[in-house]
Amino acid sequence: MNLSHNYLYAAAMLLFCIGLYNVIVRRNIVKKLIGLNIMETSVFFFYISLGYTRNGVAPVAGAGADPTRMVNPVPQVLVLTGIIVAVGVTALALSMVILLHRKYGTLDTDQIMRMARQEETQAAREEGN
Amino acid sequence: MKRLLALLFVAALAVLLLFLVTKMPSLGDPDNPARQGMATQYLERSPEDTGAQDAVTAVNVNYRGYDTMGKVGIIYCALMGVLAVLGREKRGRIQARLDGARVAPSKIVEVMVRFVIPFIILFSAYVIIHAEISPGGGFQGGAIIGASMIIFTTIFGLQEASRRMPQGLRVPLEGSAIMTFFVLGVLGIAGGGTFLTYAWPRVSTSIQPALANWLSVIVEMAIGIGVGFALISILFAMMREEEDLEPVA
Amino acid sequence: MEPALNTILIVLLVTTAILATLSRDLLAGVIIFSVYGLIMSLMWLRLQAPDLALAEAAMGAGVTTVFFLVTVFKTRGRDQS
Amino acid sequence: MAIFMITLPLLGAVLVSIVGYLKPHWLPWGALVPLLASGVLGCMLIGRIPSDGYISYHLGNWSVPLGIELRVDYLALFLMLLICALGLLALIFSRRYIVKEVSAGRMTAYYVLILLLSGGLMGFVASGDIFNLFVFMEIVALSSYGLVAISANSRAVRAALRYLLMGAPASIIILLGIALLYMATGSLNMAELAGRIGQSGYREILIASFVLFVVGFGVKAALFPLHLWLPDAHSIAPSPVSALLSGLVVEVSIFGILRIAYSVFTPHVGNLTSATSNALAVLAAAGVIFGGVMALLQKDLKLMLAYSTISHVGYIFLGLTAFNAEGLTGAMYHMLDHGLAKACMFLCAGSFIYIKGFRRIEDLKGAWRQMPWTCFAFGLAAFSLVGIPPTAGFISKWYLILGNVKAGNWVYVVVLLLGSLLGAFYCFRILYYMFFQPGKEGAWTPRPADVPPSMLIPIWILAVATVFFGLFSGLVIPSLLKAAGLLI
Repeated sequence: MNLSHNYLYAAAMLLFCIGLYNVIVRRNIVKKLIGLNIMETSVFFFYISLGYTRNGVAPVAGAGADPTRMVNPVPQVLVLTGIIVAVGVTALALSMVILLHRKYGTLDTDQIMRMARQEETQAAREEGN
Repeated sequence: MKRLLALLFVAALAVLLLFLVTKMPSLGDPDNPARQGMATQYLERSPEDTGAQDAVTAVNVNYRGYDTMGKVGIIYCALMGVLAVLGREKRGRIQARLDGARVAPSKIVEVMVRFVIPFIILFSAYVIIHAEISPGGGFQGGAIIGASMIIFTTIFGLQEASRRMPQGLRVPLEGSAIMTFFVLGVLGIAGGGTFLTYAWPRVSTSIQPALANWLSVIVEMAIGIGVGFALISILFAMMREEEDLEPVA
Repeated sequence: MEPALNTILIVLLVTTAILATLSRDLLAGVIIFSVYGLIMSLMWLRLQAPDLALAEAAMGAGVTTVFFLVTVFKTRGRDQS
Repeated sequence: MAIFMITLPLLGAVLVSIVGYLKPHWLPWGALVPLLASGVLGCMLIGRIPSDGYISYHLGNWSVPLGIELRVDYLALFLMLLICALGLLALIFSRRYIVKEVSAGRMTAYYVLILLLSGGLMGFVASGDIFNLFVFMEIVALSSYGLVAISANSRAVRAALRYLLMGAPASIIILLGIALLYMATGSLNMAELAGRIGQSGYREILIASFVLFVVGFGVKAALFPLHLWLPDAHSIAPSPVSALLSGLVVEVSIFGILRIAYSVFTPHVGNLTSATSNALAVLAAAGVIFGGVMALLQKDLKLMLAYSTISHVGYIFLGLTAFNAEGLTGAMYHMLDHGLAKACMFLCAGSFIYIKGFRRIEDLKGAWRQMPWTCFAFGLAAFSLVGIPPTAGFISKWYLILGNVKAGNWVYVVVLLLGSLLGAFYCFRILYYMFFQPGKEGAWTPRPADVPPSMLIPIWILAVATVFFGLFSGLVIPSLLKAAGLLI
């Protein structure tokens, strides 16, 4: 069957779903971000397995490697971009996490929302006076 | 409840995606549409066109160099975003320590780190410059440069590290990659091509390919420096203790 | 390419991906995540993508983990005090 | 030349960061230069594009499947000029305003991010390569996350984190869509893709990829059920940033869908896209009504404007899903109109914050006594947003309705009219408060004491532009119609 033959694709999709579940469900922001990174790497994994050719060799010429046997270099280039994006987004998000923790002293999204709501009602009351 | 809903949603998505997998072209087949077309052209032409043995580097720096400029822009954007959130430090040394993670470095560790760091930097230089022939490239090398400085910072502290790499040094180097790309792009136009053609104006066509090769090595080095220093600056901003940078209103 | 080894790697990947967010301790989660990144880079090496294996080992598993660790340490110190 | 329009702001961003280190008080002026330069270049490009086609620019002199192609047609150039103009006006407005919301240590980052945002937007619009589209989309996304968080108070960072936690998965979804597209066709260039999609045998994969694109860009463009991040992010960001986010980023994300739907998955491919486009139209209509109702319920001025953006995103989508030249023209013209009007209104909201420091709608009662110029500009922009005849909003809504009538979608015509009615309610409520209600005792000085000219001028340029493009729509509409006709 095709599914067992395309098992690398299937694995990538499975990891994608695990990552997405973590992003949706986890309340801790750092865990959400770990889930986000898992999602990202799973898509990269998908790209790379899509570039693979059976009995392929790395796309490095020299030493008489045969171009027809090399794996596809294009997905690899695209994934490099993806890795950069992943690092950038993670760094930005973590800096926000650090700042939020300074203000609220917690990493839990529910708690942060609760404290934020309290803050807002208080502000509204002050404005009303 | 929310968990259950999410689980159901994700499970449904997984079933859909797995169904999609059964419809995909089979894994590793050389006749896949993705393997045809530009991929084969890249593999066959890249050594003559660009002089780079590594097709990934060739595509990355040469054929799709504009994308790479975008990538450098992304890292720069991330750096600026971090600085927008946490604020750039005041000039001079940064006072900071890692909360709760203070390890008193022993003499052995210090000596070892001093000993190892030059080799790490040497390795990153190898990864960058040798990218044409072997796996590697500016981004990987830049990350390794960043990693060496991260080791230095964790052992000797942020104050010492920021003395070695003051802000005045980091600010221009973070953007060096974009500037190099721009300069080379203009050079390409002057040399008779379009933006990001690796060419030099008014040289004979016989040495143009070798020149292109050298220019792409320069690009890789600029990427390495730019990415490395951007990562270091991000790390400094994240490790730094808070300053009162509250806005006025 | 022997599918057996790949299968083992995939099982490891899925396990680490699930474990990374299960543990209460964030530090453990981050370390498991970095192990996940390293296994991923091994997998890519087996799929003949050495450039990316290097990039993932340096960027994904290295630099990202350091950022995570800095965050975890910075936020942990405050919780206790 | 188009390439310099894109790269000059990127280079400028780097140079401005150095300027910010050496001479911080030159920042507001230095940041203007790159955008001004690319605006001039854009104006020079106007005559050079053949009226029935596009300029194609091959980067690095590589022919199409190998290298990246820039593809600037009239639709793209139109948006690029809008980006330059709005970016410039927001920067001019920022010079006095931004010290209120951003601390000195973040000033460099602010200007650099605005430049990166404009450069990224222009690169996004001009790109003819689907992966290049993704790269520039990420530049836009990262800089907008940073800009939302720039005031660094807890509300702003919360909004930005929420934006990021929805935007980043959306980017990943788009990346997956690109992977599927590449898997099925083996190409990344848009023109080549359009040819290959028709021949590809992997139908399911293509459909899945189109759905992924729509979901991903739908999050970025705040399509109705995916809009959750927008109200917070757009209302809490500093006002010039809100103007750019609402007036440009959302529009350009819709342009992304337009590119994918029309240039890659051309309508000729048959019913590949018709099912998804029907679903899209339903969501868009829901968004029009939902955004309008929510805007009516808000007490906070900027929050109301943000919800109104959701409603207008729905309008633009309804133009796209009509699948004819009129609808597409209406959508593009509505991008212009909404960009100008919404930017103007956000800048006006910024002026109120600058003078009084509040943002509640009720407090605006009797505001025109003290701030007549701001209030009149706000009124003009509100007219355009509602679609009162001499303004650009009327023209764009006219074409939107025309397109939907031609397509026979009478339900959506009703929705469009209903949305305008809601728009009239929430806009005129504010105007009524401003002009006809007495203010609280001592809330406003009896004599005009408006914001400084460096803030008034951008506001008025935008307000006059909405009227100008309403009166002289003949300048733009024919070339838009032609370009749209080529895509259909």
